[in-house]
Amino acid sequence: MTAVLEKKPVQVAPKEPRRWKGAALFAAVAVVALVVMPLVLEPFRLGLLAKYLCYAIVALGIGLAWGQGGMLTLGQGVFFGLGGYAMGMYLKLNDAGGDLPDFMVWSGVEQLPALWAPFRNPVLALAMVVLVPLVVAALLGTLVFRQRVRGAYFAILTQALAAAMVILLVGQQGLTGGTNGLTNFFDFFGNDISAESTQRGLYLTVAIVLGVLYLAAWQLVRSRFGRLLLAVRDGEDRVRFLGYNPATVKTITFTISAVMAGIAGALFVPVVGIISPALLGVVPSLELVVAVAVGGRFALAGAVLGAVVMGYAKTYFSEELPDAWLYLQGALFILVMTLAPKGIVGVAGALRDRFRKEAAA
Amino acid sequence: MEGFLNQLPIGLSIGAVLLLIALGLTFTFGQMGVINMAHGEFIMAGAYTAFLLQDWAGRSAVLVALPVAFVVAGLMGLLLERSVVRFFYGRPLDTLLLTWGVSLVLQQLARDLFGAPNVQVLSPEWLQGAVGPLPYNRLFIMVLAVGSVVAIWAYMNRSAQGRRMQAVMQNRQLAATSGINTGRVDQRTFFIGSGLAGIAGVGLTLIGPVGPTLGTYYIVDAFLVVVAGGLGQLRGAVIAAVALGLLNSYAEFWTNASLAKVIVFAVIIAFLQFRPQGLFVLRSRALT
Amino acid sequence: MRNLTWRAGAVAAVLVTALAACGGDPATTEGTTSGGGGNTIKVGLLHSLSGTMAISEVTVRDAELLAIEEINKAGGVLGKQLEPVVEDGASDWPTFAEKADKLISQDKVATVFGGWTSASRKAMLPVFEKRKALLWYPVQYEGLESSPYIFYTGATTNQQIIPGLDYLKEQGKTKLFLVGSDYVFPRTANKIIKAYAAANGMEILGEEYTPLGHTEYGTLTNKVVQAKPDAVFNTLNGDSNVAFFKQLKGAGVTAESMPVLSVSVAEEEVTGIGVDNIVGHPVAWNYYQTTDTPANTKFVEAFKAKYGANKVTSDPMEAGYNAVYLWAEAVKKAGSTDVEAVKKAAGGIALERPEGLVTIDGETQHMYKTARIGIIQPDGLIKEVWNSGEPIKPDPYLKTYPWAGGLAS
Amino acid sequence: MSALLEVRDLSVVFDGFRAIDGVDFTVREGELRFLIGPNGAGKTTLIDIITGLTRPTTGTVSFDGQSLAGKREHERVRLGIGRTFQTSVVFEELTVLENLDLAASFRRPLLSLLARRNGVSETVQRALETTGLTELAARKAGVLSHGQRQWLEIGMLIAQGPRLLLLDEPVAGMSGDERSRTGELLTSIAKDHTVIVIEHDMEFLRRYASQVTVLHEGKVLMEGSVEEVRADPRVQEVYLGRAREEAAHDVVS
Repeated sequence: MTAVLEKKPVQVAPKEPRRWKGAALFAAVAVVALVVMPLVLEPFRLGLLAKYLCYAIVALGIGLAWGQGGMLTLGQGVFFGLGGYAMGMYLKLNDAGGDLPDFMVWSGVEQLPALWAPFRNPVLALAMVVLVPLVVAALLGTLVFRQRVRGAYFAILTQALAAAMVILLVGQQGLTGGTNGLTNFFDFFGNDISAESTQRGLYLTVAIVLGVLYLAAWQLVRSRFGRLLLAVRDGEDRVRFLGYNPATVKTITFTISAVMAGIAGALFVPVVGIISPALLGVVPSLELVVAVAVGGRFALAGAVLGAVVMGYAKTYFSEELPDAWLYLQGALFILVMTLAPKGIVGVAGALRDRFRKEAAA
Repeated sequence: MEGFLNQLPIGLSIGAVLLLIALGLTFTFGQMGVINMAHGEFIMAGAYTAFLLQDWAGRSAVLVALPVAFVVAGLMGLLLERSVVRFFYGRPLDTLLLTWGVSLVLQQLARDLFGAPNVQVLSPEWLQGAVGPLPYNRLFIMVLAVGSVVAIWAYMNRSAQGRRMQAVMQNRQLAATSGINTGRVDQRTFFIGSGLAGIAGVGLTLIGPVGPTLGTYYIVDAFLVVVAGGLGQLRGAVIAAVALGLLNSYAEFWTNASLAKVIVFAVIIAFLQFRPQGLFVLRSRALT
Repeated sequence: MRNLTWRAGAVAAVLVTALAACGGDPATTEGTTSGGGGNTIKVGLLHSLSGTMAISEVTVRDAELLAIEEINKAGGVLGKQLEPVVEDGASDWPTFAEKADKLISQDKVATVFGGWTSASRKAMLPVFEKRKALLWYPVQYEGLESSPYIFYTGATTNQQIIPGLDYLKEQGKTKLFLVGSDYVFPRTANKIIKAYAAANGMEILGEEYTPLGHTEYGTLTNKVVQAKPDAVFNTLNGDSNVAFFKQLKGAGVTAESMPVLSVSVAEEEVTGIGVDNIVGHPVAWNYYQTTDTPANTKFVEAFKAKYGANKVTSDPMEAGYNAVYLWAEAVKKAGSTDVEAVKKAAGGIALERPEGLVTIDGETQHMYKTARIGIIQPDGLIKEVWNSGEPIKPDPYLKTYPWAGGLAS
Repeated sequence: MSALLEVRDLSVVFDGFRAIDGVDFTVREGELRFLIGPNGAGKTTLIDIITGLTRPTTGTVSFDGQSLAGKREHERVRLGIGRTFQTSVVFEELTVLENLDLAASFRRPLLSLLARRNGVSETVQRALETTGLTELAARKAGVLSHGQRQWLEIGMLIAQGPRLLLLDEPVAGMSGDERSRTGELLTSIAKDHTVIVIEHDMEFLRRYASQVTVLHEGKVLMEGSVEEVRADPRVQEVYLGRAREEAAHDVVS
């Protein structure tokens, strides 16, 4: 017996009045991000915002994998790094012309390593930004999820992966620039990378990419696949008895989130001007998860919001009260986890429901 | 050849360090599903206890500090359990993030209390020297690890409290319905698990730095031991720690320290392909 | 329901505080005193105040603040007081770049004193070059760099590594084992050491690197002991030194049997390592707390008066302290804080500093510095046992050393 | 009719304990088979083995002439073996409709799942009607009562369109009224499906069962009609006495 695909116009679910509101909100945020912010913020602050939005792209992926799929990935920095290094390698080679990149010279490397060769080609390099995280995540996901490594085990494994990745990158100085990472870029596809116009263009690119990825993720969540993902999160073993292989569902989702992180990393490099192992270790990876939790892990908007809010808070406090930042970050985190596990979005939703109830009474 | 042979006791002693830092975790993780990222900071608390006790105990502070650190770290653990963690049972991933917040606060607290630089903890004179390639202070850590394991084993299998702990670990609901106060057992487990971190901290003052970031150096390794050994499994933790210690020792001997770490990680991933739940698994019919 | 309100309130309160605080900042810093105008001159101090590097960098900031205070007390620069703007690099290289940009473009500081690790300097370098702003970098480093917008007040390799090797050679230590943290400085330093050894008939028995923050030195100790070198050349960084020396001592290695020459262990690290574990081992720097100059007596006194009698002074702190004075001197000479004018004026400036005479080499923007080898004493201080006799001309690319031909290509 | 499910010489050992000990068991196409036995007899374990949750130590299970060895849970579902669980597991965050839709969609290619659900498929509609959950379709499954959850599970099972249905104590914990509704549901399903049901309740058995297999201590004690089983002294000894107490206990709790 095959499923009957014929669609009947039975309206079982009530109409969703919030749908157009959501669209309106999205449009409003888009206008603010694309029009208002570039006008209001000075270049330096706009650059910072671009950086937060890069993090927001990673957070979006974490929201998908963790919030929707229950996979707490503590190693998103790895994929962020893979994307970032792919971009960084291209920029380095581009700046060097036909020569070796500067760090290779002082690391005593005499010939361009084979690993670097494909990154001479900008198209290939951009493809790598997506492909490398995709392949690594798909491979890791297949290995790990097939064997039903999950929950805390998965979290710890991804954390160890981040730690191992840092060690590997740092240890291969001639190949990766070591602890220093890749920095000191000049040209970005024909533009002076530090020029204001380039940076503004980059900001707009980041904002648009985030918007597009957000819509894509939203579509995914709303789709049957999204429902299936929730089902896997809440009862992986039960899903098997519905005839699905949860490992496939998880691998696909994990891979999507990894690709998002990779894209974010690639955008981050020209925006901030550096990619280094310090950006993809255990702590930055965890900080992003924290941001997602603070924003609200069960809603995609929460993940994005959390990344921007936490990014801003970090900049602000490190400028004004550097000593208090760790306390505040820790305390905020304990508070959110204990009192508002659904984050800012959850609190906002609860308050809204409450006002409505009061208004109705 | 001599170098090669020397690596054997060195590997065992690395295993002892791993065991010591992971022992407490395997219980809080195994029994309560709490991934305590602040475990590293409890280790740090143990190390600072030894530092503070030097003032009146002098160079033998390490010995005096063992019981004190056990209690200090244990009480910190108990406080953590009572104040927040107990609301999170059954949500391991949430406890991970929660306790990470706690660990940040504790690190900063240590920085404010003791200053950012490392502090000096001198090892006792009677720990100077070595048998072959194995320094006394490493031997001391091995003794500490073995002692902790034996004590825990005896507690779990020879005392009524320990048996209750095992009962809760195997089937919480059943234990609760058969009249065990699981809350009390949880508190005790957390106290002991954290206390063991304190003891580890004292031991580590002999071979490593004592500063606010001490905990962060050990926490990832500790979790890897727990994962490889299986949750709440004393046998598993011992075997995993020793195996990883030896692996690390020989991998570093033949390659270098950076590569050794990567190799250890790769081996663990490969190992989990065969044993996704670690070496030893508690059976249960529950469906998730 | 009440419960919900309470929870929501608590979380909202924290968030709102955070957000409200953030909302206020972007515009406020704008339009106030820029580097040159007004009654004060803003200078930026950019070091890690949090994270793993805070241990070292906070003390450098303290020394720089002390210099600023002293200069202000003496009437300031060009009749204006210096106003420090302190930022936290948070031990994170991109943060250094971000904060450097903030100091330059937002706070409009006249110059920045900052950095410690090579990685932080490399991350800041493009910012300073593109914004044409000045950075004073106060730590010994691996050389092979000469940015027109950076002044290097710490030693380059020919003022620390090479003198260290000269000393070992003099002592008859010809078989060396190299141990370092896995990053740029140790790798470059070891390349130089190997070239030096090849040219001077010394033998390198082994070269090992460990990840930053590594604390397990059992295996490495075994490798060192098995190789039986005359001496170890140690470029480990930070906490790793603590673990390394403790475990080396445990294995029975003493300063007599196998001296370990360190280039990243200064007075402040000695306590953390434990005097016991490192006493008698040599270190190579350009300055010690015990260096006998009138300027140093004054510096140590002032530092202890300001920060506490139990505080020690060290080479990077002194280099940071110098940096402020050297910049101030250049500004006075130029009669302006304008970056290009200051750069032009800086060449040839010579001051008697705590470490002795320091002269700015206009060409490389490095300093002439006297190399000093010291031995760690039981009281935790370092006693000088050897020095280069006169300030060594900085040679970041080792052009004047024929054996180093292939290194800087 | 041919055998749809054939279990041959099956054993499974947990840490030295033989939970299933040499079981032979055949179910023909279209049959409604009840599986009874005291606690620990191996009923659920048997179902777990058939559905792939537990791996047998020895013996074979074949479905429609095909060996199931090495097949994973979801692969068995794809062959047409569906099951419910003793304690029902439905997806509380999803609506009743979404639960059913998910169950009905597993044969679609994965890529087509990326589209949104558009309307309600006939399969799902039928499952809603069969289980009487139409009214609740838009509700989250989390708000359902115990009985409603069990029905939803059965509905999901129907929506899967399996050839063999394995129900693990579908009426446990239900009220009398709910039981009879479930019974009717079962009989209607059994009309065009092959069904195996684990159940203790003799009252329930007498009303709906055709063929009964009694398990005891991992072995098949006997097989036959309800009357034959009830008449057998061995069954009375090992099972019925205890089952009455348990059934009574079930109703109370």
